[in-house]
Amino acid sequence: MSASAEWGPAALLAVYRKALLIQLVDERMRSLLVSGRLAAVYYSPRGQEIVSAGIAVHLKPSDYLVTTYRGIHDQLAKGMPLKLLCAEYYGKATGACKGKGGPMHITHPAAGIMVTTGVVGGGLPIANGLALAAQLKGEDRVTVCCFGDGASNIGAFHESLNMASLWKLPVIFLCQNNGYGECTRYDKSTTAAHIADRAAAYSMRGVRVDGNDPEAMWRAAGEAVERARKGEGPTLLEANTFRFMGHYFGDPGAYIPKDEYAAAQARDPMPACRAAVLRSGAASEADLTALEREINAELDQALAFATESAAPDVSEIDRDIYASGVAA
Amino acid sequence: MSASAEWGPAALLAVYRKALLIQLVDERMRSLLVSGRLAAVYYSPRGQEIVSAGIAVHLKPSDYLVTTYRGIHDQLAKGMPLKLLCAEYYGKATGACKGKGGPMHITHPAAGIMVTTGVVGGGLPIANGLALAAQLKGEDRVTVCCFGDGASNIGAFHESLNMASLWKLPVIFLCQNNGYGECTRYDKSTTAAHIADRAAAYSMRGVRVDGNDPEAMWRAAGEAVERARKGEGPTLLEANTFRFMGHYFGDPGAYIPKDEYAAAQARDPMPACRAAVLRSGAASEADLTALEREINAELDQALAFATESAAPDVSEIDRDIYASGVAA
Amino acid sequence: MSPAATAQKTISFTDAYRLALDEALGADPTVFLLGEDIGDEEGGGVFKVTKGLSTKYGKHRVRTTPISEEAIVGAAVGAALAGMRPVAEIMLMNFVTVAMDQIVNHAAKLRFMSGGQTGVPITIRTRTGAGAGTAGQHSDMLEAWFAHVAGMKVVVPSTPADAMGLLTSCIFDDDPCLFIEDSLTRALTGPAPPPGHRVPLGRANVSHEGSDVSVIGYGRPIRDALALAERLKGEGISVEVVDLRTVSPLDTETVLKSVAKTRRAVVVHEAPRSFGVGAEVTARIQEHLYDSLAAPVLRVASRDVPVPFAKVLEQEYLYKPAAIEAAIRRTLDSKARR
Amino acid sequence: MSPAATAQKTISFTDAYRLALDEALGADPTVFLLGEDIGDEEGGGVFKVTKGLSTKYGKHRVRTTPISEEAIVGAAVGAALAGMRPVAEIMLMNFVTVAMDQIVNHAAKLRFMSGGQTGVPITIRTRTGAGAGTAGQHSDMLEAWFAHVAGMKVVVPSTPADAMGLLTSCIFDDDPCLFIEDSLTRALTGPAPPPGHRVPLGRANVSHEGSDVSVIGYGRPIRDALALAERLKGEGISVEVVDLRTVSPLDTETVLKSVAKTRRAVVVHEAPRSFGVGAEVTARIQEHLYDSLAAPVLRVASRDVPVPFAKVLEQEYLYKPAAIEAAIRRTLDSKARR
Ligand SMILES: Cc1ncc(C[n+]2csc(CCOP(=O)(O)OP(=O)(O)O)c2C)c(N)n1
Ligand SMILES: Cc1ncc(C[n+]2csc(CCOP(=O)(O)OP(=O)(O)O)c2C)c(N)n1
Ligand SMILES: [Mg+2]
Ligand SMILES: [Mg+2]
Repeated sequence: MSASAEWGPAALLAVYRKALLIQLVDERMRSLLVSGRLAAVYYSPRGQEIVSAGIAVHLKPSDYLVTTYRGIHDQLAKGMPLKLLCAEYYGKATGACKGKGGPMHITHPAAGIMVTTGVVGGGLPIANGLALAAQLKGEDRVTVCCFGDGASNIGAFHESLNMASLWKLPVIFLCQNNGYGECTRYDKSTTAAHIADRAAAYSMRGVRVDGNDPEAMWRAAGEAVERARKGEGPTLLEANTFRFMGHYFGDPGAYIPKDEYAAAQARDPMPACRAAVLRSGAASEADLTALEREINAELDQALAFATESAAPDVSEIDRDIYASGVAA
Repeated sequence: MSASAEWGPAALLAVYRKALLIQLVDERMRSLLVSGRLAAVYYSPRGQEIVSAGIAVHLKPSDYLVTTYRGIHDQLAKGMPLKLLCAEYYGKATGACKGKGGPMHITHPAAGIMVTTGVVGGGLPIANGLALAAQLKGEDRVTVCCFGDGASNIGAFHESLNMASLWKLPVIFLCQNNGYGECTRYDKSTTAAHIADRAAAYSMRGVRVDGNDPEAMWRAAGEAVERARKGEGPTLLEANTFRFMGHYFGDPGAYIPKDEYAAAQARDPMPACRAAVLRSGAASEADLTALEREINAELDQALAFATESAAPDVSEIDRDIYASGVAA
Repeated sequence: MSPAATAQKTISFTDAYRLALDEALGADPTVFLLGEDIGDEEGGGVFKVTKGLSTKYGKHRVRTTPISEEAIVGAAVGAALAGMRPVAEIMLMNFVTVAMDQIVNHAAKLRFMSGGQTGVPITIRTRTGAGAGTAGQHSDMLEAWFAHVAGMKVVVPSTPADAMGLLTSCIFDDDPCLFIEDSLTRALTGPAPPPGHRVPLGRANVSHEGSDVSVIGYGRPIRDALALAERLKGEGISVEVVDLRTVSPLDTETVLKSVAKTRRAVVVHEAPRSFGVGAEVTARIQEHLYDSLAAPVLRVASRDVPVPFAKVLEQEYLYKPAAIEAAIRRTLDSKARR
Repeated sequence: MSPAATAQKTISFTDAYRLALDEALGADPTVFLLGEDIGDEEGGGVFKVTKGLSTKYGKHRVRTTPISEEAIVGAAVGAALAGMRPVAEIMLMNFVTVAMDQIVNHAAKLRFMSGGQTGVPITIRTRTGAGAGTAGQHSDMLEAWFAHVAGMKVVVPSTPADAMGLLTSCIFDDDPCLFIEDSLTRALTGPAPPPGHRVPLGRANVSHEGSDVSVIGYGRPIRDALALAERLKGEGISVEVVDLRTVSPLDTETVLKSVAKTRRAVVVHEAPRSFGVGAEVTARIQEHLYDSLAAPVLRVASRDVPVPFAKVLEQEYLYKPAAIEAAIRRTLDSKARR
């Protein structure tokens, strides 16, 4: 779980382990959705695995994560327990949020997963607050705030980056630029050549990285986390990537030009990362097969737990509205 | 009213005429407030005269203006009739807005004064819409949107500049940077070294100009207006200036360091502009005195009109809520 | 079901919205649309309401925007000030929370604050509603907020024909209209309206006449009320259904006329009960008809909680048709005071 | 008037707010303040509420912010999730329109959506109110919006002592509280509360006992109601004044107890009448006490229009004490039905 201090086979394997977990969970979720065994709005992270994995290996459980509806990769990389995640997707009482929040609102403070928001840009102002609390308390915690390229056009992005820079907050704004916001292509909505360019407007460090490249991602993320930890302030980190499954599960994706899709496929980070791991000698085919089996077994258990768990009691509807318990 | 095509004494005088009008009206308003003959929240533009005047000489009545609570300079420069303005300040039925809007909401479409907003940043999205309408209709109209340095930190600024650049709207975002947002100094709230730097985040043209320098302001504004007219898209024009009377009328301004204030005073644009006009030969002392007398006479009339006019009838309260007249 | 499938006799809500937009774009060059993903290159909108329109009328009139709701509404406001009739789409109602300044401080007030000089004839289309498992940030009915804002008109259709007719009226109305579509029932069909169909704003519709009790509401619950009215007829209970259509300005006259007749009222909506639209309708009825009421005005609404994800909780959150029936029976059980 | 001037016996609203903030900052290191211009280098706030506090507690705990309301509230929300008790200032209530997403979709819902894992103990202080000639965008009372949002608490004080006690309770409450201060009456004084004074949230206060009619309200009109109650006593009319203090969650019990006794109710607020808080109070009273009411529940409120600038119109907009009196007399004229 902890990051190697140096890049090398061990670090690569650490990234891949997380990425593989994401890949396998995502595959399973989609197969459950296809077969109708799961009914939920689902935003697949397929293609963005390395981004989450590459930063998460630098984080401690006590570091904070804020993410979005498309957040399962970030959550898993940050240490989200599979059982709690799956049970929440199934809307069960045993889910992370007792079934009340659902897939778009996964929260698990023990792993630092503080907010998952369904509102574009809604997480950035909150990430500042988490980082500010750590700064005020003198705690060694950084906050990673994930959002998409489309989110960089909403007002909250601007206000948040200005405030974070002004207050030198220990926060990393990780923009996962997958080229689309819902069905709208980057250049039809966003006037900056690159998202990272926008950092200059806040005298903030802006860095662009190939989010499909484990080493580049690992290095860029590590540096941003390190700086935040040292009190050197925030970074806007743009990780260029692609989402293979469209915006939401079932999105026909007709708006993506065929050649663009094919080019992205040729750059699919997962086969490449696997090959790199094998090449590096950090793990053998057998090791990885065993790892897959291990993850799948845990996933089986988690899904069994989820499906076997009870739905929340209807009385839960009145709980957790206010701290005092029942709604007034 | 129309701009000279070239900079020179005539253009200088055109700028000064508008600036002088602003200066004299502002002086009068403040004296009325001091003596208690006028009761209104007032945001003096003292010090920012050249900015408004320098751009307005390039505008036609059909061009649109969007400004803020601190907008009297922009309105006067754009051609606001004094009678309607004064009567509105006095909350009279004969005011520009029948006394309903008041000083913070001056509107006079005949002079292109479309919106005066009291909400920081609230005007920018609307300016885009005005510019978009002109673009869609193929009309030769540009929109000038005035706001302050503090407003550059609010979300609407970001969203608006991105959209304007994306759609190549004929709009000029004129940021009148007077160094303070209410009582907060620029560098305590704003992380960009200069507001104009923020244009880069939108691949927009960003220009910084000394808003106290008539020629520089005239040139920069002219170029921005010209580009917008030609369909070459928006400009973020930062005019550096100072407000001598603090945020609102009565603001003791204790938060402004004495030396900063003194330095600003040494750069007060109005005596300098007057001197330049005289030097240029465009007008003599006598001419200017006559001009002052003329403005003051018109102002006397306007104020007499305002004070003598009747308050709105109470039945007006139900009118203009909906187009159909009376509220439902 | 597509119109073709039923020989043009029925259309879905989605069809109805599209029809209204299509006709308006065709009829008036000042009408244009803006919103996220609404162009055909982007698939014609996440809910396909605008499908085909950018191809037919051009991308300049059916404009895909960045994710910038404040700028979207603001652009509509500004264009409206300059004589256009923009129709802005806010994908889901919870996202109006980032555009409230433009709607409340500007769109609703610019006519009044300018002393009538500048009007803001914009339509904001949005959609929402619980029942599809989208949970706390994608399901809220917030119409009560806008009803509380003078200068706004708030419209909620309950049939595809009304959807078409009301949306058309909103577009050609000279005031800012918030038009709320129901996410859940968008595929439901109903009789197709004639071309050019308009339903006047500010007028409630007695969609089922009756004499024993008035059920007053708007949007989704109207279907439930109509079904109940039919069913209870068998028991000899005569239910009048009043569909507000325009939530604000409220057609108090039609409401009072109905309740003056029935002397009993049940007010229904999907939004949470407390501080909702039902409170205002209730307050007005008892203010005006106190002496003739035979029972307290009862409210049926969703629970005062965030919309939960788990199906069982989401259903528990939602107002229930059975609760409308129970309320009707309760008002009938009340002994008349006079 | 400063406390010293009256030998510490009375304080103004402004003093009361400052006192609450000062005590909270002193008592609990997790409390901090953020908002525009609130630091002493910036003059201690436009309304001087925070004057002296940044000097006393440090700029890190009394933080001047950029003009970025969404980021201000968001920073408060995030810090609250991490165990702090932030107090965010939104200078005037109309500016909450740019922070609604953070308040409504996040602050109010994160406890529920997380299944109770994360609470949001923030206080949002804001101020507003008509009467000072600041017109349409600086005077709105929007409390009804927030009352309609489950998870929020909405608090409005009517005396300096309550202001201090309620604000303190908000700060130390574990839920998001919106605390609304009245612009117009900020300099008014009242008896000073003892140090550490707290007034419980969610509890209405019977600030004047009476038996003939209940006047129910909050904030500014409570002063008018109390004055009326005194005056009408002379005529033998016994007015009970119920100060809600917390608008939401509404203390229905205290309201009903009062009206069960008086059988007549007048509900008052400064916000516009339609779809306001008064509608909910009215609806609840008639739902629960239909059989015992002796008159319709009447509402007194401001007009359903944007706040106008001209004094004569602004005064016409505002609810009027005389209207409260007229409503009281009307309810007394109504003949009891039973
Ligand atoms: C304020 C707001 N507006 C619109 C939406 C609807 N919406 C959900 S996801 C999305 C696209 C976001 O794109 P991006 O930020 O690039 O993230 P991605 O989905 O690509 O990860 C939109 C428009 C929303 N959730 N919130
Ligand atoms: C959204 C919003 N927040 C806060 C305010 C209160 N306010 C009014 S003017 C102002 C300062 C604006 O500063 P700047 O943009 O620099 O303009 P200036 O007054 O200097 O011309 C503030 C904070 C407001 N009107 N709107
Ligand atoms: Mg994206
Ligand atoms: Mg300024």
